[in-house]
Amino acid sequence: MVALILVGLFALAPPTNVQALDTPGDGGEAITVEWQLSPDDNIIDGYEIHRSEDGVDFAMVGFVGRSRTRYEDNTDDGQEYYYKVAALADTVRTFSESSPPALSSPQWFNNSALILLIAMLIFGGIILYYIYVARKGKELYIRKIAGLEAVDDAVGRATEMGKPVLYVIGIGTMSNIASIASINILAEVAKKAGQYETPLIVPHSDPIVYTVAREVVKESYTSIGRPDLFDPDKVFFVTQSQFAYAAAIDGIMVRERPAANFLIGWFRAESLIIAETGAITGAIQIAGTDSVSQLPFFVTACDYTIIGEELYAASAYLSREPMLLSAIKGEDVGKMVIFAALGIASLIGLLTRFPILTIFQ
Amino acid sequence: MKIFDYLATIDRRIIYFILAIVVILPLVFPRPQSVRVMTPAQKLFEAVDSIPEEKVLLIDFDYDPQTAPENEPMAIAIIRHAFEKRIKLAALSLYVQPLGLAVKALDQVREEFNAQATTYEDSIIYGRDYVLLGWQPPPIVPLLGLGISISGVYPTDYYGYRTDSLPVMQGIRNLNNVGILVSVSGGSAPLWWVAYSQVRYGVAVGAGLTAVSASEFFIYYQTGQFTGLMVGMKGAAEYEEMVAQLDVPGRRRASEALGSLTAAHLTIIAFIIIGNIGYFVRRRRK
Amino acid sequence: MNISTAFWVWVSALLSLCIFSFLYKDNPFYKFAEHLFVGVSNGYLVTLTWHGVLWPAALRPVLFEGRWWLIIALIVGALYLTRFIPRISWMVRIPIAISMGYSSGAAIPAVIQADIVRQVQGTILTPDNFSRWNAGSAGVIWTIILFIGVVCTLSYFYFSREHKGVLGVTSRIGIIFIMVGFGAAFGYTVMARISLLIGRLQFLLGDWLGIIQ
Amino acid sequence: MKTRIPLFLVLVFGIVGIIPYYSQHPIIQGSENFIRNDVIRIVAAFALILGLGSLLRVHFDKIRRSRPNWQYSYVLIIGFVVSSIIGLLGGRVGEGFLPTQIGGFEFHMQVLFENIIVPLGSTMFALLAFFMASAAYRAFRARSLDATLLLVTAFIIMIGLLPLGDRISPHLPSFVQWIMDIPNVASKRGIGFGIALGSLATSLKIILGIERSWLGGSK
Repeated sequence: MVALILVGLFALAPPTNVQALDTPGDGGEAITVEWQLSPDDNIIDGYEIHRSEDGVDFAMVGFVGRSRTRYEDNTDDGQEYYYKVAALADTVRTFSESSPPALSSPQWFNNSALILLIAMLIFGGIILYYIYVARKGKELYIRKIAGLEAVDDAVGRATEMGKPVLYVIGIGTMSNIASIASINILAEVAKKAGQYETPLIVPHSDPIVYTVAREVVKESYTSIGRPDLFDPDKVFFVTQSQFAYAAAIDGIMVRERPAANFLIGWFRAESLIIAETGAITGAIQIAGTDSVSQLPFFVTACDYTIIGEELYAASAYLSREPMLLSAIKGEDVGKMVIFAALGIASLIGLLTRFPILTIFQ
Repeated sequence: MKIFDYLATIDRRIIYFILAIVVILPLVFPRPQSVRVMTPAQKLFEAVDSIPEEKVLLIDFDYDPQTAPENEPMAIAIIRHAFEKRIKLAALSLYVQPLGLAVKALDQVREEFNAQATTYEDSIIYGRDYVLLGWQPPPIVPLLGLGISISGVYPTDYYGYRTDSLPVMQGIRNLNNVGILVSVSGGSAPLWWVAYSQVRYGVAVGAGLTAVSASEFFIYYQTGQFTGLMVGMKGAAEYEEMVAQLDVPGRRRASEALGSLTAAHLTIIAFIIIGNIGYFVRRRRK
Repeated sequence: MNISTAFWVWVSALLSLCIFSFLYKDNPFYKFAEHLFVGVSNGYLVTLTWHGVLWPAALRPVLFEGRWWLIIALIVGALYLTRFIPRISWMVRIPIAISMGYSSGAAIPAVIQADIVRQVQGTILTPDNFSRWNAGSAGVIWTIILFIGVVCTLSYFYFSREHKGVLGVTSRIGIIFIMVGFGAAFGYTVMARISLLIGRLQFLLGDWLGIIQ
Repeated sequence: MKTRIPLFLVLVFGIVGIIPYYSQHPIIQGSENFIRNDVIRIVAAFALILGLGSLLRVHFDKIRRSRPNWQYSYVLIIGFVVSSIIGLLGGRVGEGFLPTQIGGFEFHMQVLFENIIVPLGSTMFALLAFFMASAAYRAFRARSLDATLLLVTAFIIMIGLLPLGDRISPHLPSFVQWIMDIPNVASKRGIGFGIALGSLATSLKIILGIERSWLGGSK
């Protein structure tokens, strides 16, 4: 009520400097109306936006609340519009001057996507640079993953106990990065097992992964001069059914009593059955996967777990393959960029009044 | 300590039997369980509740039979909420098996309301109150197509009607006319709605998640990319609680399960503790 | 206890028991149920693909709605079938290239914006993020802990330097955050698995045997 | 020719996928929309049937060579053929011309879905609760500091999620929410950055023709 009495005595001051311009960087059909707050902003209800096609008769097209200075109006391209903004208090309104005519049109670049473009160029550039560098054969350093020491110890222990080693690649196909990484680690384990003449059992659930793994194991044995060690019955295809595969591996664990189990690759819920039986038979278990939902169970059921990206790093470390090395290095530098962005943006966000978050909108 | 040697070699099937009993008893002898509504589910409820008259609620059914026990109570709770408040509802799915479950859930709730309805106005009519748009693979087609034109992606709905001809779709052109898009999912579809549809068209996204992948989704809730979340059967029970306050009929399956959930959780914790005691006793003896 | 008399309820219940029999051991009932599941699921896929996609969105527009240019897309799609013809099986790469190229392209800006830019935005130390928790001054501490957790977890997955010195300390802190995160996932997964069992028993005890109302 | 055309196509359609994020111009949005709705959709529809072809071939092969469990392949094939006929000719909800109802007894596709696919699928995952319980008892050990920290957090969450947790102390559910909102988000976001950079690298390499494994065996 108080506002009304005040308003009754003096006329409301209208908003000033009303501007209308084509909304930048959009697909057209939109005009942004901007104005300066009316001096009576704190006692009014809000602002009404009125539009006219000939500058004479206006009709209301929108309303915004108090202390707002912007409104986006849907328009037809190719039609000129005039705008007036009225300060509104209950039923009393005072109009501003009319804005100059404005015309909406589409633009080719959406400038609110500028940050996205810069980020794409930075990260894309880093990844491509390291592919180029790796292809030229430049030496790229990667630290040794702690998990790989655990692999050597496990094979050593199985040899002492004269028991076989079991290597489970999981239920992934060749399109799972984890399966491909696991095959590189299998090659290393096969070499180690060959040196100690310890039997290596490798059951499979994907026919294509099976054919690739067979060649890899055979090639590992030949590379240490022991092609005779390759036993086709030890590297075999079991079944494509998720739970039947897990049940079959349990059977092998109970019968053959391997002293070291490697569960490395792509797993889903069947990982529980395999890891459990392995724990009961008392074998050393090394797990490794990038399926985040299975990692908690491997951590509690196995002796050592290679977590997510460590699996890719281990595979790159062992195979020294340029594409894998370039991926790890490129992603490492990408992480440096993220560290830097977090640090700099936080400094700006803390020390200055600049609304840093709008940059990342 | 022979007791721990015996305990260590218990046959696996005994453990299965114990778990079955522990879960069945609270179902046969239910005790009412109250559930406290947490903020993620509260925000989702408020977002759906405040959908304006001219906008539509879009539900993406992305759960298959494997996670139906967790996700279906969520979907049913939201559908009841929408029908009770007369919010216009459009449903779709990115995969084929969830579509069958969409038909099942929508039919069930429609029958629940029509059983109580007396006049044409307060009953639920397909085409007037809701539409099942159906399934158009591959997922990238609806994920990026709905922002431009819904009928472009779904020229006809699941039952073969012309989408644009349905009363519920009048004035609904694309995602700008969608109040909120809720993805009830057993997988990663909610992430795609955020990464594809929200990044390009800015639609508000909520999710009903299986508890397995829930921990990875909270990063999108903290930034506000997800407006609200229902997580696992407990999240469903929370939403059922809020919908019940609108005195909507129908069984609350998630809330009925809370007794068994409590018993099972305590049993699993007991199993882990006993197992570990045995483990440490045997390790010290070695 | 009024046992259901509906034929289909009995079919559902018996098929559920076939799967549960795997708990005793792998047996013919489980194998039968598993193979039936794969068979009927693919029958459902064929049905939905024809009624939902091939007819309304591909064949009918060309044959009856005169949108003849869709024939080009139909021909390109048909190239998938050349996989079974050895001499021209390389042509299957054309439809694969189109689908894979488009989905890879559409993924790049989506992943950058949703999984990198917005995640950085949610972690920055700034008053707007402090107030996001609407926990008053405690919000400052939560945001700092979050910031430290993200940086330390990220440092654990840094492979270009040994985990020694500062990097050794940050990765130690990182693994603590990772383990708490796994604990949270573990707890929620237990709830998920149990819920799935409860859901099945609600059907068997309720709809089938009528023990629970 | 066999590789240059596919690599050219993967680059062109990759760019078609990227551009609409950076320009809202109606010409760009409209043409990309046409390519997605009319080209990508129809091309991909054929891929759905492809997987089926290899599945049936595996099981016909199993029967012909009478490999172990070949009898069950008959169950699979018969189940597939019968359900396809009912579905294709009988319609999705029985609207087709093949009658899918005898008296009160209905057997159209939606009925088969709700009474064969749903029970089998959901029971398959209900088994996991039993495997979880057994593994909890026999395998989940606090064998290291990391595993101990994991199990303690899991216990807090498991109790805090229950109505029981709320009765123990009203702060417990909010503490669970705190764990999910702060430490969990911190670790999953840290892990997420690595995964995001990895998938970005993979998509980029596919479009630029550096990653070629999808070209398949035959060069």
